[in-house]
Amino acid sequence: MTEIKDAQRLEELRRKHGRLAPDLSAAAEPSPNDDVRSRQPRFCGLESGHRACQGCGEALGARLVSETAGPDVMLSNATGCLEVFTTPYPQSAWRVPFVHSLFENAAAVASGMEAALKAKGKRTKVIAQGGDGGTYDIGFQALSGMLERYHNVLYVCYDNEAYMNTGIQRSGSTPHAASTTTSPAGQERMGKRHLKKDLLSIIAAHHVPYAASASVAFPVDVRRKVRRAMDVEGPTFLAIHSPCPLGWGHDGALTIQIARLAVECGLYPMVEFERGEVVSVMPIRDPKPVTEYLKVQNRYRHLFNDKDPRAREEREHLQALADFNIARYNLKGVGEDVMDTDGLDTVRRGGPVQVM
Amino acid sequence: MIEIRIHGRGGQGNVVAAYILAGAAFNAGRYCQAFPAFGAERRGAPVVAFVRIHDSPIRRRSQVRSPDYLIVQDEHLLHDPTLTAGLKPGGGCLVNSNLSSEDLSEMYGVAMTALPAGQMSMAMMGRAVPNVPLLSAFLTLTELMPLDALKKAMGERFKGTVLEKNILLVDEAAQRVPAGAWKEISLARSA
Amino acid sequence: MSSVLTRSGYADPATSLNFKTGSWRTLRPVHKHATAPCHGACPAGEDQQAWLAKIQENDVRAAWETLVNINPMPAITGRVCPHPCETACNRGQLDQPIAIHNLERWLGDEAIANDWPYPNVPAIDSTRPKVAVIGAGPGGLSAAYHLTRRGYRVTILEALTEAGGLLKSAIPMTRLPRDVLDAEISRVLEVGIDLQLRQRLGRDFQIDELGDEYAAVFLGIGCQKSREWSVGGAVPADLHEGLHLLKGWVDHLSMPEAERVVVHGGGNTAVDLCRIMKRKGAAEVTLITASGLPGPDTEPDDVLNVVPRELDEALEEGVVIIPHATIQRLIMRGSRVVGVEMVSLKKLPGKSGRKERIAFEGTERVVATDMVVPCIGEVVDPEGVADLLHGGSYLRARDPFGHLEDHPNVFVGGDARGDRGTVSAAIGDGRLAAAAIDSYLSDTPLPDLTPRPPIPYAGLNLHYYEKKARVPVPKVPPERRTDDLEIEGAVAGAAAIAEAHRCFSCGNCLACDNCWTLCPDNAVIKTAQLASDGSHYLFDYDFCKGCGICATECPCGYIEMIAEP
Amino acid sequence: MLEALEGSMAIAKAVTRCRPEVVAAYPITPQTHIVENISKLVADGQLKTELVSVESEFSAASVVLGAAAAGARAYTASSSQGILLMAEVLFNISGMRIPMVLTCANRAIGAPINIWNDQSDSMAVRDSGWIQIYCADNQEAVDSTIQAYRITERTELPVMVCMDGFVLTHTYEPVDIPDQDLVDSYLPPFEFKRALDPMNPKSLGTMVGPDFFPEIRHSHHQAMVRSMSEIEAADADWQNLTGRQCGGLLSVDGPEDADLGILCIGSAINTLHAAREEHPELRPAKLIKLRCYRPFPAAALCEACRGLKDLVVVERAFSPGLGGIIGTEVRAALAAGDGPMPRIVNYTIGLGGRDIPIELYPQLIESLDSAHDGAFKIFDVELEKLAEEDR
Repeated sequence: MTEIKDAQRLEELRRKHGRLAPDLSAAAEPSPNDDVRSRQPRFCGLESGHRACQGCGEALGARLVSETAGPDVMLSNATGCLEVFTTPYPQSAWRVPFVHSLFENAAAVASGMEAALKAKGKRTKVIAQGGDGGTYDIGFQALSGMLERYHNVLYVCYDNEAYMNTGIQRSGSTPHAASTTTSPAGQERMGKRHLKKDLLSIIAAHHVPYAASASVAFPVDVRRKVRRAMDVEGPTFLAIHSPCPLGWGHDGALTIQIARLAVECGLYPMVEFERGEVVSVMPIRDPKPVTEYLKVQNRYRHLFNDKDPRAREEREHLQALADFNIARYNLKGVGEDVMDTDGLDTVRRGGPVQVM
Repeated sequence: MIEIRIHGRGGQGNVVAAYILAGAAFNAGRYCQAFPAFGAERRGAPVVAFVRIHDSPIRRRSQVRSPDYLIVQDEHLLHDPTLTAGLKPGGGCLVNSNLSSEDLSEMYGVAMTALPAGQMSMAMMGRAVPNVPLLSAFLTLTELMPLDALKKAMGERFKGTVLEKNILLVDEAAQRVPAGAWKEISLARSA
Repeated sequence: MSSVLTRSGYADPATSLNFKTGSWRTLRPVHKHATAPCHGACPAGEDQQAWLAKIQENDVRAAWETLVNINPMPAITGRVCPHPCETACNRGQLDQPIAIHNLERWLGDEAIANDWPYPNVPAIDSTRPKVAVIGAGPGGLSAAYHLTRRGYRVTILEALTEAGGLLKSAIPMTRLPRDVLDAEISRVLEVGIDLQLRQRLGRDFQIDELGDEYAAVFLGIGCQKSREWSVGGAVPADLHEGLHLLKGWVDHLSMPEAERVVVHGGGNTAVDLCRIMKRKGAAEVTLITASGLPGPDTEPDDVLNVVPRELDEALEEGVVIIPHATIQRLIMRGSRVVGVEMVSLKKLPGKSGRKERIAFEGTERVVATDMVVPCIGEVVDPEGVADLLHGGSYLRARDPFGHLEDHPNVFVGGDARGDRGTVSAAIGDGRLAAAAIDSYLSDTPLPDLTPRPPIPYAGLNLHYYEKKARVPVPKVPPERRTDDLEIEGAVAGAAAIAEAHRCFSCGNCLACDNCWTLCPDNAVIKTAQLASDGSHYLFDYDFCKGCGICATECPCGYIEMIAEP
Repeated sequence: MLEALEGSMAIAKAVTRCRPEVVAAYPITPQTHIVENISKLVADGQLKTELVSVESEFSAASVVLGAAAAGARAYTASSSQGILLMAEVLFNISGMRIPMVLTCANRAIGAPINIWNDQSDSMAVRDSGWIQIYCADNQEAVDSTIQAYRITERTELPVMVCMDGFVLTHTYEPVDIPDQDLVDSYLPPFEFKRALDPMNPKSLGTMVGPDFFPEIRHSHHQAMVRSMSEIEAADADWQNLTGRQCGGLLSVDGPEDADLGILCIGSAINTLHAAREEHPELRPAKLIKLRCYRPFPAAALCEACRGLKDLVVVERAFSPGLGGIIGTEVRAALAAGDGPMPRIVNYTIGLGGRDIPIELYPQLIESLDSAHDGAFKIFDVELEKLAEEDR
């Protein structure tokens, strides 16, 4: 009975939201594409007209998440680029209910939303989302509390590995040796001295039903993981590696390529945890040397100074970290697999190869 | 207005004693107020609670500096001479002690009524929680209100055998002190 | 100003659509339909990528219709074409090329089996001009077909007793079974072509006479006269010319017997002949050719102009091929040849810049033989066209459309041009000539033949393709090959569709959704129908910021970033 | 029906009557008993609510923010450092105009750490945009809590009900917990028009730039100013229903013709009351109980002070380097009014839980003999305890 009601409700939502921009003022000119927009064969959670940089990985990640999870969801969003570029008053790019409160409380606000929905007997899913600053660092406590209290919330971290909203400052997620404005490379220092926090393992240690890493380079995989998390009645966590062209120093057109390289070299392992145990990884068919990933980003430019012996040492260090990930999670693929790094993004006429 | 100060140690049920006494007064149709001398004290540390009983609503919220009565749950606390300092002239002081009232009064130079409340509690409950016998003795001495009001207040807080044994303690303690011995004081103060 | 503020500044959904981020753009993505290598290489002008796409969509009939909009005879070309498309196929650089040739054949066979009518054929309109097509070979048939589709009334004048030309007279059944050939030709004729047989140009009619009835003439007369062949003036008394031998074989299975045969030449006729001679019992069959064998060190224009698989089969069957060589001298015993002296040579750039054949002194050697067969090609039979030959061997057209100097209403195509060599090229000529005739008769401009830019292998994004082995093509093993059993089998059904899915869709939209999926700005719109540029996707320039992700991640190189106008 | 209850339990029961859908709980002395009691009521099945036991006050405030944004009636409570840890969220809640009620069990703020009562905590967030109501006794705390839901849901301004830590929270005294039916008739179910809803997906908490920010702030201020009538109406309606009232924005008690006023917030007003009774020999004084501190009822205050020669403002917090907070604001309000200015003397007393004894009252009155207009001091300071240089 509930399922029927939910299905009706979803149908109603889709009809109601249509795909048309609301014409709020007489002055607003309807876009010539509006009628086509209204027939897009996917739910649109995050609309055009948001103000993300060209080639923003986070915008793409959020679009994928909201369109996969929506429309029967509500969002709690941490302060950060995503919030700033999607909701500059009087506009919002969202087609799902959205609340932004503060930098460090997205998970706690989501907890409250979920409690309210539970009290009201509604089944709308709550998604909390934030960047790595709001997740790894300042919002970590609230996130940990949310997981421990077992709220039925999907927390999505768009991991672009620094405080990008404030202008590229290092965070707990910034990788070793990356140069940021607060871990700049210079005569004395080779970028960030510390390691990237292994947040996923910490999340997994909360014994939550599902925690995974994903990457915007593999949208099919992102959607699958979002669906997986949405199916769980309880706390789930998804980190989505989302390149920042500005912060990483690369052309916006290369966002996907760079995200893919991060996975292919082993520096960003794609792992799924259930109840604290690794249940699945995305095998790397043909691991790439980390230098292929590093050399296309300005944040690692200092690692390619031939005159500096430290540069080579740091490159080797990063390679060792990638190798460590590959060994730790057993990422090296055995043969060809439709779910490996090469198989997953295979395209065919009529859309990507769907894997479940 | 009658003002009572209860001294004890953390863990002896000092605040509970104050609340029960106030509750008893409320049950007897009086206005009441009870509060601890708020502290962060841990088990064993000296603590204080206050009770006010009156026939009309009580507005003041200051601590009781000059009590009409003192209830002392542990005679060793009497080593601090300031404990009895504020007691109104002619006020009553009830102490949990195995000594006789006379010996105790002589020892501290202040008229006191002794009750082996801890011992009684230990015998009855297996635990030295002197507050209930002391409250019973206090009400017996002052005849401020019937013991049933106390028993009712206890019923709001305790259940089962704990309640039954405490009620037995009330009755037992009432036998141990002279009924109405402090009635004059309370009548005077209530006026 | 009216009040606009919401309490505490909440915003309504999707109001960002009022903020047109398109103004941020300095580069804009556009769809750029580049020429797929297969298309660029096809002498018939087919766009294989286009019909492979239809197969990928599981619409086999639409695939065939797309194909026959260009080439009406896929069952034939799918058997006889040397398929330069496959040689050019970008996929060959990843694993192996798509089996385009076999898929084309499959489409043709499916159409015959299901009797699919040719698309876009108008009813005959008696008010439209008439066009005469001389010769019912592949070029003539193609011209007639395309002219009919353009609404003209077409009459083919054929010298022989049946249509087909060289297809029928010179291609062995092992390559092209007669039932397939007949079925496809008759289906082509059924679009409304008037075929008049036994009408030989020069004997039964003259071109000049046609002007009374026909508004234009297409000459698809082929090369019916063997080229003169002699080495140092010596001509063996029993000299057999290759094409002549082949026609005899195809017509009545006759072939002179010989123990050791040397064939001189470098085309399909030569290879066909070698194989037939070998099968008929010749112990040694040697092909001496000036061209090279296919291989990494052989330049494309130096490769033997033979269907690659035919070459492979010939080698399988024991034909010896001596590349980069020519016959320098015949060794005669009386009027009979007993051996040849050959010498190595290579085509190298000469003083004029054009490639010249250079023989290398000191490489001479002698091969004993019973019979020498020249297969060095044929020339136009001047009968009836002497005026047009201007003393040359061929009807030299001045452009791909087949225009002849001084004869505005006469067009030529196919082998008669002298610069063609395949059935597919003749079919292509027929189509282009039909366009030119239409242009001439309707006084409209000629179609623009400027090719779209090609898409190189490097223009693709290979992340999105998986390696996948080419479909195996069934083949009769050499020991079981006969005179009339078709050697190559069919690739059909699910295997064919799977093979078509290997197509990269070079330079054209694969409808893979990548641009739609990966646009951070939701500025790619997916449409239900193909948009005007042949894609299912539109760029919403109101919102596209021009980041270029779609262009980078388009697997097919179909999206290009250009400067914002 | 009157019953004798500890203040914290009385609040827990009052909250229960309001049928909150979500309660966020985090312990801090002296607020802990409230959430303990609520938890017990939930455990015993007497309160049906989503009780979220969070990991910090920061999350407590965030949880109720999220819950109320999602349309739930929400409640939380805290004290002292907890209020400060919440501060960022408090501004956020009011800025988003999200209705909810929070009990502040007033306590001092460290360092030095001190768990006892004063009002430094709620005073520290006086500019957070919340309505602040101070309670003189536990009955007022109960009644104000119920009224607070009515006020917040009508004004879309969050309400902080402030009650002195320990002094009220831990005091056992008779209170009337109104019947459920009565509260239901007073407090209709909560319907938040801007609630997060997939059927009408608004975006809350947008980024507002210079083009609109001042206007949004203005509307917040206007809402606060206008909420005064709602606060008064809530109390008046309550009186109609229960016969009790809490004193609206402020209340005055004392002889009509007294030209001395003593203004105070919180529970100390009652001790002053008892002291005045105890000392009839002293100069007659009007006691002005400021119940509603935010919005600041300037007009009512001017009216209350009409005819006063002297006004003593007694408060339990101060602003180092300035002096009294309420005193400063009262002076400003009276200065802006149309009446003659009384002499205003401003005392902070009872910091960090220091007892306010009856005996202080005569000293207070006597101090007026020598105090000059505008004088401020921590009245009960014992300077001899300080080193010379720190006095």
